[in-house]
Amino acid sequence: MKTIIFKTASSYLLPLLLLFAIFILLRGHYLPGGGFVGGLIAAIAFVIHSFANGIEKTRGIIKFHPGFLMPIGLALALIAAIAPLFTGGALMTGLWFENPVPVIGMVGSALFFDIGVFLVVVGVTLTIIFTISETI
Amino acid sequence: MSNPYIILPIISQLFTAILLMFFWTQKNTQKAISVIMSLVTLGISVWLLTIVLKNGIHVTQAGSWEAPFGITFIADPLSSLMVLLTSLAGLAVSIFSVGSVRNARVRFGYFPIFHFLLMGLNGAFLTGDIFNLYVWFEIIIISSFVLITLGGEKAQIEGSIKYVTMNLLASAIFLTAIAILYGLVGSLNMADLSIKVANLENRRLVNVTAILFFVGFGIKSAVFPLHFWLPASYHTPPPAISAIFGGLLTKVGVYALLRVFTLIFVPDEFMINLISWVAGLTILTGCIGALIQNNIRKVFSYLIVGHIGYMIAGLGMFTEAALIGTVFYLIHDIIVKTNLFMVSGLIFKIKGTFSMRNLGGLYKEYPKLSLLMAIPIFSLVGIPPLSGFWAKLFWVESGFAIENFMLVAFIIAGSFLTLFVMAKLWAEVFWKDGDKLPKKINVKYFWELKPLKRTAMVFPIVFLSLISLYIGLGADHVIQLSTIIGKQLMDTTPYIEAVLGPINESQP
Amino acid sequence: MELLLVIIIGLLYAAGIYMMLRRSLVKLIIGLILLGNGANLLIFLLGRIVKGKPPIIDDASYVLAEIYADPVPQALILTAIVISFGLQAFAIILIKRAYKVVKTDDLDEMNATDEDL
Amino acid sequence: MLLSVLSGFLLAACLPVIGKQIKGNLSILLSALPVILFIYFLSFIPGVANGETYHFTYNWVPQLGINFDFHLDGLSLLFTLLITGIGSLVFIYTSSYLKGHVYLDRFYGYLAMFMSSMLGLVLSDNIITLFIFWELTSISSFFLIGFNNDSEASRKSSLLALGITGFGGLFLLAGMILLGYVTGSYSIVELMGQTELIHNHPYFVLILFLVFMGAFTKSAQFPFHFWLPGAMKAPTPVSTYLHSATMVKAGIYLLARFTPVLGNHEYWNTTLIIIGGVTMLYAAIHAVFRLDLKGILAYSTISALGVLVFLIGLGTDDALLAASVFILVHALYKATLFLVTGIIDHETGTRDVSQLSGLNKVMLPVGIAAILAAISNAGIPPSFGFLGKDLIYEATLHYGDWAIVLTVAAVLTNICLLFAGFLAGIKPFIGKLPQKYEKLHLPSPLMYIPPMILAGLGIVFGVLPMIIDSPLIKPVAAAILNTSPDFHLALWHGWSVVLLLSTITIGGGLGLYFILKPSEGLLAKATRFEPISPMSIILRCTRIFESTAKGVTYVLQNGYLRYYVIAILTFLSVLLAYKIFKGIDLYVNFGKLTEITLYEAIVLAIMAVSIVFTVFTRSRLVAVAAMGIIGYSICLIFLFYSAPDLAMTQFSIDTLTVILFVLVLYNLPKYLKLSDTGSRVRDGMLALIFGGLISLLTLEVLNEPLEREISAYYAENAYTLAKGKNVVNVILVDFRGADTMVEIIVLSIAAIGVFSLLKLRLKSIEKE
Repeated sequence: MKTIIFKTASSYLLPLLLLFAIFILLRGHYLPGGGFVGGLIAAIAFVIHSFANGIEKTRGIIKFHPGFLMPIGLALALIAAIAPLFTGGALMTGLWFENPVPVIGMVGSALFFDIGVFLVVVGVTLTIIFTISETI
Repeated sequence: MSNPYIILPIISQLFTAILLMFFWTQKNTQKAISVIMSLVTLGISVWLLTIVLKNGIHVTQAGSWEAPFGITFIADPLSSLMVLLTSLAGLAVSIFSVGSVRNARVRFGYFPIFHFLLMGLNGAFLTGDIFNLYVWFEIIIISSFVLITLGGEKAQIEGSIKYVTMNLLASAIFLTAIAILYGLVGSLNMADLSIKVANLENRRLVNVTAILFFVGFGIKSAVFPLHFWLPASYHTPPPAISAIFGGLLTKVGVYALLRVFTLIFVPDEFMINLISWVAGLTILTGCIGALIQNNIRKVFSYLIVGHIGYMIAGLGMFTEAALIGTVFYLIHDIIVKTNLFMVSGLIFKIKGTFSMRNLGGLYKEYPKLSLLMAIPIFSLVGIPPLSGFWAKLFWVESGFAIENFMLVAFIIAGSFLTLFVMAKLWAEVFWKDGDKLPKKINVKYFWELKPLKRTAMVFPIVFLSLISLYIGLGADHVIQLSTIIGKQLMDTTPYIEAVLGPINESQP
Repeated sequence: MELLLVIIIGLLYAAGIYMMLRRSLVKLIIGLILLGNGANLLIFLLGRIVKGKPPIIDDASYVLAEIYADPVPQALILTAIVISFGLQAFAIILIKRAYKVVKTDDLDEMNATDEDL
Repeated sequence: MLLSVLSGFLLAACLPVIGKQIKGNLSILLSALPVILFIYFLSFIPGVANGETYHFTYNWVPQLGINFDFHLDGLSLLFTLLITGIGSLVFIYTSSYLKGHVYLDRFYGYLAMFMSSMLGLVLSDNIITLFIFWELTSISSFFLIGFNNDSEASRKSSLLALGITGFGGLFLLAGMILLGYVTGSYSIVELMGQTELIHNHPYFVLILFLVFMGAFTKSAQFPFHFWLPGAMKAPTPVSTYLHSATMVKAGIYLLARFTPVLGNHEYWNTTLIIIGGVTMLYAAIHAVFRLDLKGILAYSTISALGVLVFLIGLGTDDALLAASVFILVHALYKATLFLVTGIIDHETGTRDVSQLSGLNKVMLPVGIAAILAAISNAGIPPSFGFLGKDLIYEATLHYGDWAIVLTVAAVLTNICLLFAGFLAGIKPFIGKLPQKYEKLHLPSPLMYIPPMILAGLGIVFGVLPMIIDSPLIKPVAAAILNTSPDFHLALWHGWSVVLLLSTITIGGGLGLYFILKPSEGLLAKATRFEPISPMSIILRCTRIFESTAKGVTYVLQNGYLRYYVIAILTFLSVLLAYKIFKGIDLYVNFGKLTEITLYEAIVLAIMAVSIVFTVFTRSRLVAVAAMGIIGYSICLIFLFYSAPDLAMTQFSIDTLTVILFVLVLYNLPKYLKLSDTGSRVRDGMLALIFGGLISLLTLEVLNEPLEREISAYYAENAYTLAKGKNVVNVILVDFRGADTMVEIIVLSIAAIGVFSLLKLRLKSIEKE
């Protein structure tokens, strides 16, 4: 499998797929998609890369253990969720910016929450897959 | 009354867990964070129970979507009490873990998962939405899976396979029940369900759904004949983990049963009979199982089953007094069972074994510790006036009042067996001459530990023992609290009104 | 169509249960997965199925058109699927670990915790 | 008052801390507590003699009406005096008896705890509090019997004693609660006013049964008597205090206390007469055959308890008066004999009567005490025992039709008791002193003064009955009878049948004493009946129970996961089937169904085939692949029926699951054909039944109309309020965002779990 073509293709594929994943994440509020599916696609991007180039290379790109994406994502989601508490609102009450942002549409706490989901999903999937591949 | 801060017990545990994940490799920092944050959560829980008792039921609607459209979190006396008990047990076990959990386990996420588990428990108690309850249950399940297998020993794996299978089966049944419930009434909010289910005409379907819920929660709370996973698995993980499992996990099932069968499905005659028989047989299987065990943790595991039977019996009688008894017992049981599993851990540290045959001489070697450990042991038996005693008054009286002699007989038999089992355990473990018993090698014994670790193991036992003494001797306060809760379990109108606003009387 | 789905759901439950009762740990896990799939389909079906009307508000309007698929069961299933993925992933790894420790996937060889008295 | 009752607990609680300091000679200081209490209770005598009663209330659990209500009348007073009086002597005695024992402090702790419990028991007016103290006496007794905890026999006996008394205690609890339920009050004083109501209540028999079970087990009545001889494994002070003078009388106290409430009823009297009668005869005869001093005393104690139950059962004024006197008589002489036995054991190292004789020559004061006690026990004038015996005969003789039978039983019992008393109190001291004991010397006065005091009182009360007549005995009888009786104790009643009976008793007993010599052979003959004794029968039952328990637990907890699953599913299926088929009205509303298109039918067919494949294939990989196809088919169904998000998710999850499976199954061996056809068929049936039930259920739910209030709200507000157009996604991140929050946490935990499951390896020192 580890042909040169596949290797080259995958190194181009990685940024492309990541972009696509982010696109899916951002449009989720309007069309099918969202943080979860987006995260999975991003994870699959890395997985394909690792199949082509070996796990060591892929880990080299990510620089840190993918597991750390989990607490970061969780923290982000948690902050988005409890932000309203500081103003006396209920948990997860939507907080919105006044004006829509191009491409994404309305930006609010729900989006940050979805980004948190995205990060967690990437972290989880990569942790599981990498750990298994390492211990085979 | 609305109060967005009632979810703080969940948030603080979640925050702790996330924080701990950031300190993945620093084991000492993790220990410090865990203990400190457990204290903080305890403070929050005390605050929560106080305001709930003072100002009535507190509610918050997540996302500010009014019920039944969003997810409701509700702190009524029962759920705030459960949160408080979780925090108490959590603090104790957190400290105990500092002393007893091996560094290898700490390095692989013991503390974060532990706090996730506590978060799941708090969530399950505070939620007012049936699907959200399912989700919290899944948190509890997955974190308990991880904890029970953490270390990956043979016994752990074998025990956990049973544990995992049964719990996943329970989840599937629970999910099926939710599917049917949604298919019938199109709602998920428990207060809303309470009204809608009561208005359903097809009672047979309601009954069937109730059975599915009963079995789903029944597996989790380990009632006969759904309990088999518990004795197969609870004695396998490290003692600190058994302690939190033994104290809290099955009680979530009991809590769910109490909640669902008082709020949504008010038991009819068929359900009452079913619950009563299940309760009676649970008491019996648990207690006779405990009678013949040799491993002290297995003894305690079987007693968990037996004593779950008591609590379900209270539900089966379905009178206010019986429910008061159940709530009282729930308080007692969480504290004492957690404590007992920690005691077993301490015994293991001292002697290097859990086997009664190979234990002995503790009373001679550690008289003061033995007296300390006697408190939970005899509290569990319910030697009056220790904490296990009071609930029986309520049940026995209710049993006579509704002429359910069978349950009275089962409760009495269960008490007797428990008494005998614990006395035997005392005689074997504490009294028997320990000089001639085989010594284990390759174990780090209690007296070899650093003083800090030893304190960390003994202090939580003292802490919980004091609480159980208080429950027993200061029974008046606890009974007052249980009475408030028991009344609200029988009359759910305040709960429903707190969530949905005043109910229009003219509606059926 | 509902009728066929009802049968398929029954089949999924039955197959799940049957697999759970086998002696192989792998089959046990597959059984649990099938059971989970059955439960998801059940939620889907009991939320009443509607063809070709996804609950997505089209660009021009502000609310959903009259007949649309119930979004609530879909959200529930989505959550359930993801959660069961977590649990399944863990269970699958458990097979691996169990095989490493016990050297078999025969469940009958894993009774020690009930036997020692 | 509360302090006086609880002081023992306080002392016991302090002892672990200060115990080490007072272990030596200072331990006698602890006796101050019972002495002070004794004096305190003595101060009540004048008042009680005047017919006053004292009431003290301290709130504890007012919610339940359970408080420390202490009620002091004649009966309680007698018992408190016995408890503190004999308690003082036992405390003093112990300081010498167990001198230098490593665990002396613990021993005092238990004793103090016991004393408090016993005081609480006899003073409580509240029946639940009474029960609480009742159980505490059982527990302290457990610790005291097991005091020599290195010995297995001692541990077994304490378990047995706790088992029997604890068993009875729970019955008592039920009885007390039932009484409270029937009358609405937990106060004994109030219960006395409701005798009528209780007697006529349908639960009356049940109440009687429950209360009797409590009393009989505690007071060692036939057939529950056998724990008491075993309890003699305890150090002698314990036997003296608990198992002759006070605790075993708790049952008697209970019966006496409840006589005005439950008594005076045919069932009450008959049961008590029969049980008491059987016990007194049975145990008296047993006592004759014992060799061990403590064994003799244990059986004679059981017999004496039988006498008391018997007297309470007779229930006449005479009988109750006799009971009141006999409680005191028995406590005095039996405690003496036990203390003496302790001394003998302590000095000679044996308790075998056949080995002992002539000890008078080396320990005269002890001998005097013993002989006086034996005289009192025998009822030889002018001892207090004579008075007691007279009253007993008086009572039986005046009991209507059955007088003769009852009197004969009483005489026979007394003959045996007399014999036993002589054996224990006189035999060791007279005759020839064996050579090996010549070097013995008198123990510390702390040990021989207490029995001398008790024995002396036994004579003093006999000669001068007026000392205790109206101050003590009369109020007791008044309390039991609930009226004020009119009588006077006197040593000499003139020539009468009673006197004749006394003479016969004494003569018979002496005759027996001279004919029957205790020996191993005799004991052996008696033990031949052991297998049919209640003890063996009950113990055999418990063994059978235990092996059944073992069997049942083995069968239930058999270690085979699939049987557990089968149990659960069978349970569920039976319940579901019962409910579904009860009044079945299955129908399908075809009008509401959506139509089937070809491609859907194909998808479903593929799915069905894959299911079958997954189940029956012999290769793991095929099974996993087929499972994957099932997942993709579901994905298509979601797509057809307007759930694109679901389809996407299902697709990616399914792929990931399959990948995981393949990675894991990589190096696993092939499936084995592990189960036989029979179990396959059984499992298949169960699975199909369960699946079928779910299908039926689904069909029926589909017929119900569905309310869509909630989805309608979402449809309306998803964009206007939550600013999103994909309603499912809006639900996920906003309406029901909390679910999603939890969901990602589940994933994270699972990932951590996978990580640690695969990476964590414990070193051997870390395995626990």
